[in-house]
Amino acid sequence: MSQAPAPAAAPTAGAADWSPRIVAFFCNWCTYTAADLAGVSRLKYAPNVRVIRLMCSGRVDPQFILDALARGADGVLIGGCHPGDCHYVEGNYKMLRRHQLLQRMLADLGIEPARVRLEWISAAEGEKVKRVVNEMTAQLRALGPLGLPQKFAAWDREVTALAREVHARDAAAGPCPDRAPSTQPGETVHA
Amino acid sequence: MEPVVQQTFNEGNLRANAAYRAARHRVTIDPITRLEGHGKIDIYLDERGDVTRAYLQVPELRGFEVFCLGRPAEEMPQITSRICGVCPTAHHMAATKCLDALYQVEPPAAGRKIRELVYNTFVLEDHALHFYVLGGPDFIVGPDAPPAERNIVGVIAKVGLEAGQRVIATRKRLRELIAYFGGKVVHPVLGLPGGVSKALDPADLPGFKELARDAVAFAEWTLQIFRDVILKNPDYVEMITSDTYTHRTCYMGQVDEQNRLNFYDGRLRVVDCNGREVCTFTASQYRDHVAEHVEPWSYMKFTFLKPRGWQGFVEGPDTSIYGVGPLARLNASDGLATPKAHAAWEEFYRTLGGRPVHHTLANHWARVIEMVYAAERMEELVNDPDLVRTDVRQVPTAVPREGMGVVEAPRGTLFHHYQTDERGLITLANMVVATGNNAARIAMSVERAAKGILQGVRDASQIPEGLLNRVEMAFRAYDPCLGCATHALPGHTPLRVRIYRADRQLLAEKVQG
Amino acid sequence: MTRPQHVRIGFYVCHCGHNIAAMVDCTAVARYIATLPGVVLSRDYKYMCSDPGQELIQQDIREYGLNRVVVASCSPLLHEHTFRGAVEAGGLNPFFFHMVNIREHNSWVHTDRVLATEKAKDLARAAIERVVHHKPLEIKKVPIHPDVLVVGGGIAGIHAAMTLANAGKKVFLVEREPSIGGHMARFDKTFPTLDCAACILTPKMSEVGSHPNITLWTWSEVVKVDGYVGNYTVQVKRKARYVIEDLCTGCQDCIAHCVYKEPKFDDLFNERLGKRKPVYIPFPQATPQVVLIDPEVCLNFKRSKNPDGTPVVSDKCKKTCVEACGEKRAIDFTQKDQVVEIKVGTILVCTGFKTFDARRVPAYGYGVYPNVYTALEVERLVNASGPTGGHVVLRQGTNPDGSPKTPRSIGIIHCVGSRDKKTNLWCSRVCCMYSMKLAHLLKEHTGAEIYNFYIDIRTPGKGYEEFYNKLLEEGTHFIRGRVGEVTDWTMTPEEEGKLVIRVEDTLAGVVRRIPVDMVVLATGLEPQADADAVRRLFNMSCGGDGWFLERHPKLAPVNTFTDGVFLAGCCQGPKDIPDTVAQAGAAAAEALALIDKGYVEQEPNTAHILDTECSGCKSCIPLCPYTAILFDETRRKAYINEALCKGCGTCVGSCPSGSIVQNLFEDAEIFSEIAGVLAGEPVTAGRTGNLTPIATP
Amino acid sequence: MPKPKVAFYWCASCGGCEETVVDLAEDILGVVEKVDIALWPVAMDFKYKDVAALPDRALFATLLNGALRTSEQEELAALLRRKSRYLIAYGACAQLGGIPALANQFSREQVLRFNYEEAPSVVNPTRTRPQVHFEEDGRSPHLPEFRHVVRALDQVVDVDFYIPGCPPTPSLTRAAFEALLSGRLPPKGTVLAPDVALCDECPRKASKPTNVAFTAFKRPHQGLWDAGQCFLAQGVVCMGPATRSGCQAACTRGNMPCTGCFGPTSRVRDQGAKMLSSLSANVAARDEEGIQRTLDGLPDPVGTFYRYGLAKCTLRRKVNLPTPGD
Repeated sequence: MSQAPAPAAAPTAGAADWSPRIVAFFCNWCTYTAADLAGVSRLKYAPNVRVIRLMCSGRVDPQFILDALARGADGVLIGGCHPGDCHYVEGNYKMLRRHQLLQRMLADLGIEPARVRLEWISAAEGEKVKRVVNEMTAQLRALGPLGLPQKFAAWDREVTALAREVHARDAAAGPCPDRAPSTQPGETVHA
Repeated sequence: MEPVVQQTFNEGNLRANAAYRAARHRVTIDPITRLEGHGKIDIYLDERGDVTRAYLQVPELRGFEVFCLGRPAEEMPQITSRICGVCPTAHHMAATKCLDALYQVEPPAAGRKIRELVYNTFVLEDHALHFYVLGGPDFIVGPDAPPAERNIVGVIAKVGLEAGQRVIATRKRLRELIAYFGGKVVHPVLGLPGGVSKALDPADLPGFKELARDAVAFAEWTLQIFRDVILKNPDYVEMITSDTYTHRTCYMGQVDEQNRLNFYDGRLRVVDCNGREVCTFTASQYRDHVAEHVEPWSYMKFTFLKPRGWQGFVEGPDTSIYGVGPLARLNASDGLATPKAHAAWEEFYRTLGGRPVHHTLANHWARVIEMVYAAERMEELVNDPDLVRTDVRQVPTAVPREGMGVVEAPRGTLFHHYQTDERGLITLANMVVATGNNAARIAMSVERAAKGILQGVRDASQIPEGLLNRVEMAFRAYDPCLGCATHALPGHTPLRVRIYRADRQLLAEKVQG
Repeated sequence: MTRPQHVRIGFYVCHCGHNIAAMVDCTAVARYIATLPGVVLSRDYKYMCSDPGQELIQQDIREYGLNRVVVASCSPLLHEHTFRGAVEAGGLNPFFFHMVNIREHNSWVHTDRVLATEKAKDLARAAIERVVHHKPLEIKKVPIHPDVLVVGGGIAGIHAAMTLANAGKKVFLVEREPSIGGHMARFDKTFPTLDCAACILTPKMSEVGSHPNITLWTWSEVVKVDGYVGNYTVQVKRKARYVIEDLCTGCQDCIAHCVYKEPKFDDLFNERLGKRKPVYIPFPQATPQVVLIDPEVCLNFKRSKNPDGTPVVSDKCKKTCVEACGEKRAIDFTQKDQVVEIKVGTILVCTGFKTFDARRVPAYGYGVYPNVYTALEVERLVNASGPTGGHVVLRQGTNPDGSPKTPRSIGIIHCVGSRDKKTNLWCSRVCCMYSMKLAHLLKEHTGAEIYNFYIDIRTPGKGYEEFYNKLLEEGTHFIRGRVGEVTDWTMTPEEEGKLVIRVEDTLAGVVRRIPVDMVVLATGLEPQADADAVRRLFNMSCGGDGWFLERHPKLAPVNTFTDGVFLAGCCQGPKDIPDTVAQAGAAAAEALALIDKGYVEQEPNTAHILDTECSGCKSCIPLCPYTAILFDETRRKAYINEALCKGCGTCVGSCPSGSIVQNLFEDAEIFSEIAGVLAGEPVTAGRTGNLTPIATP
Repeated sequence: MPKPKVAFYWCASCGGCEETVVDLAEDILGVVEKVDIALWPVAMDFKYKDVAALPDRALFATLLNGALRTSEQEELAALLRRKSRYLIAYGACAQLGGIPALANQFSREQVLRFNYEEAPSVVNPTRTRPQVHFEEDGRSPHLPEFRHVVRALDQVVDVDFYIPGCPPTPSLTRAAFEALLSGRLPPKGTVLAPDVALCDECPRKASKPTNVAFTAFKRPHQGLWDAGQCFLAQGVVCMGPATRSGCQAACTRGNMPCTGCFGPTSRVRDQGAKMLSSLSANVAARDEEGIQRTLDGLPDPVGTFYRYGLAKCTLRRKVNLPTPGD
């Protein structure tokens, strides 16, 4: 599973065929419904977004955002109800605060603010879904790939090289007993 | 025992023997052990088999100064204590004093005295650690004793189990005092600009008073052990005073108004190899007096007296190389502020022929004398009425810009220096640490020791175990903390000693795992 | 990726006729998903929501021993229920199902078939990853409180309240004006039948007032709504009338004996065309028949207010009214606003509309020329119980005998504040009809020449077109064109003393100047000024135009996004009386359906706290808007009252030690969904932050 | 009967973990009685080559502390992994990268340049830098190469168990030894500490109200803190709620807030993200300016939320730093 990335997928390959990937977290009541409305109204927008439905933007755990980036998303879009309109009264305010602190931290970790976007989109604003997705897609295309999986692999080349050496040496030093130590509870380790 | 395991052990021995035979022509010797941190020494011989050059190399870099950038200054006492887990309290205090200067705030009496109490307690237990666990075994057990015995267990065997338990028990209680104020003994958290985080509950004072009494007794008892085991053994005395372990360099130490040693506060005093005062300065002036030199073959920087300039690894009245640590501190001071310790100080110079003493191994003795001083200072402090006052901290109001802080770490003078923006976020951090201050002298000691011990070496089998341990002793006498020395570099690498023949063939190698 | 042995997933991708298949290669998606671990069968089918489609799922569950089902089709908001049902019918727990939206979120919004197909694969893969972690869940049933709150006492509220009350439900009808009746009570006649509004409304009003099942609270406002469908707690502010309702008989002696001999304060019910006294009853048929006192003008109150804005009794007045009331002792100057709390299960919002403020179109001179009127003013003018007793007389100008002048010529301008980029885009739907109604009534009252200025005449309704024809026959003039301006700047002698309407007659293709005595502005309908506050109060949404948003324009026209809250009447959009009444009936029926079912099924997506894992840090407690999270002081741990939890998951996303779990949205489920949508990238080491070990023992 | 062999080893660490082992005090003798210490550089002389020569898995357990940044460290880790039945990441550095992993926010070049050229105390007109290879009349001492990235142990080799803390407490260490020696072992990958957050054992727990909403975050030096009250209730950031317990709340007992050295619970993937989420969600302000003003009290989010865990945070490192081979 530690296979190196295909050179084409390297972050530097800003080739024309590259197109940003956006993971979106939409709240069930406003933004997800707005996206449905955009569909019903047959509005056309960029196919770069993958929507994950949550009940409320307040459920969006910063872990999800980081995880999406780490797994290859070039940007993350969070959609919630307008301030004051939250189906759950206040969830969107919680997300607003998280987003502002997260932005501060991501800046210190070298991630451009445009990559994590929070938008208030009410159930009636199918148009806005279209606008925001298209805008963000264009912005990310301008920024280029984030490509964290490739970066991780590149960082780890310095150790994977050593790994091969070690494996070779281990092999030379003769067979080595199977790895995973069995850890059934109650097992006594020595008589 | 399961036959499988039995069998694997047997295989192990077989392999070990095979490996040993294979390595005959290229003897591999024990790792250099028992010093905090890592380094390596390359020793080069000439045709006659004598030492031409020895390199002490420290191959690490952790980058504290850089990754402290942007951190809130008040976190520095906790972050920089991670430079060294053996002397965390030293870095913690240096950083805390640095914050006082940064925020231009004076701790209230109680705050200052709690800091000093914690600090002296720390110096005492740290010296004890070195004397009984790290450096001491060489003397107490004997440099030629089998390696398996040259350790705390061996020490206990020699001085007796009760004694051993006393050492352990006392250190434990001392460390409990640190934990009481600092939350933790390794990486304490008490230090804040303008004082300490926690006050002393008067109810707990009696316990500490008792501890201080016992500490003094413990220190004197340790001094007695030193006298009995070492001073009564002519071989040791001869070894200590032998030319092999002697360098005529300058010495630096922190002193009070009467030029008496003080670990926590005061001004720095430098004397030359004839004991003449070269200069005195405060923390804020450190840049005018000390500077760091870079050698291409080590990641550790070599500190020297700036006004004299870097002149290479040379001794004598004009050398810019200076030593720090117990011996240097005694040399740099005109006496000690507490009676028992001062008596021991006088005994020390009486025995070794007056100030300054240049014998590296005398560090061990000096260390024990400092234990007595630290213990006595503890006792003074626990009996100080200020100690139980509740106002332990003054909240800073000034806008921070720059500050320097210095303490005498167990291994020697330790400088911290920060600059911040108006929010108190670090824009510059610089640390000059004890072992860095000692680096040049250590390098010389190692080379000198090598030259003194390795003569006419033809093949590695002529390098007996004990002799090489003595090379280590030159090293270990400083109790060098390469963890500190290399705070700038990431982590440890093994300390190796390699000995090369004139034809640059590797003759012997010591590896510290 | 390996799956636990026991997981057997069935995957179905729906063509939805061409809706999906045209933009997504469904067979390709099915073929791809079939290759994923844990998937035992993968089909594409024309209409999954059809009976055969659902049958298919049930058969497969039995035949292939499926224990997970994923359907990729339309929005879960539309058909999740359907498929959960099918899964359950197949013998599985309905929550071993997950739905993928590849229509609204994909085929309908994209134009590149290849990319749309890729997206469909990503979304489907995510669902496959996710459904593995699904757990069987129980649907919770929560009993419904049978009482109903109806907000707004216009015709919509009145009709809904009556329907419910007649069905035996207890109804609280809250109206903020002193009387129910709303706009309809101010109309004279109703189109197209021309039967008098009062005659049809008044009986209903008094029925409401006397109905045993209806608690009527006028001069009252809803100030707070808590709880959830079936269990709402509502606070109603009952504003001080300074008259004790139960004691007032409506004899109105107090009004007669008020120290003010003559009415001298603007009568709002009559659009300020008439005057009233400080103690008054809004209009003769007002329900309840209870007077009230206006502290702003009553002499017994100081002009200065208490800090909290409540009026201060001055006792300066002789209080002839109190004398007149005598033994009844109904008048109470010390009365204060009071807040009453009630519990109801469902809420009907019938808060109505406001009419467009004609001043916003300065060119028409309303507020500048006294003889420019709004339609509502005219309704009062022509009304027998109106300020002029039904005589249509002008504000300005007198006959030679000094009596107020009656108009000889009248211009009615349509679409004022409707169908206009500068004001409101929508058609207010009633203006054409009421304009013609007024045209008819005015002609009847005055015999004047009537000119209608219209853009289009819209008569969609039973008998409406016929009414239009009738007016044409009556000789009312219809001029097609948006009026440019109304001015008193005259150019010819016959224009003297008249208002001139300048308009481009788009049929004749000429600009015309038409001098008239009276101008009537057919003002459109607008959302109430406080619609936004009301919407928040009841947790509803507004469309961009400000009207309350129904859950679905066709399939759920009276539902809102909040279960148990329904809409009726013009608060949802402009409509005429028949439509309003019909909608009110519909809303009442929806509420009845809920109540008679007796319980609501709640999505089991509530959160619970892992008891042993909770550290009791209390970080989650202030985050819950429903105070569903409580702290057990003895065990020093937090716990969630699942009856109160509405499943937003905010506490879950915030628990610093990850010790709160939300059903249907567990961390593991969402993380796997994230992994799923992104698994298209080449798999690389360390993407989870962990590197493959280089050495193993 | 031979005792099980145990090895202690350190990589990029400060030695504090070793101190803890020494701090087992009299128990250290107990440990020495129960096991053979095959390798313990800080306290005992032993032949490194013995370890190399041991058969695979002959070492019963190795406690390895410190983060990894050099090839030597990685090789040694690999060797000890191979030789050990159980490899235990001992302490915050080995488990999470620890304080040294804060360097993952900066480039290798920044470190070298400051250290040998820009530091105010350095006098280095020739801009000399330590060389990996250096020649002096035929003598060529060489230095090892450094990695660009600081890593936790399990980012380099397979790890069986973790003992958390900076440093771990003696009691946790003792408990771990007892578990090991008795063979009563939890599943592989377990962190050998309670799986509940710190508040559970914090003496200030009861003092926290249930309605804490932050109007401002105060830094530890900016006020005097009630030694009895929850730090969060006093507006001071405390990582306790997002941090494993097991230290008996040492820092709060020292009247300073927790900084998170025990790492997250088993249910959390990213300690920093979770604490960030909890803190910010509880900010009182609702308007952007108000929120920003409150957040100004957290000037260093990375250092606050990933003080010990940057190597193991989801992003691992400042993502736009030069990579090896760039």
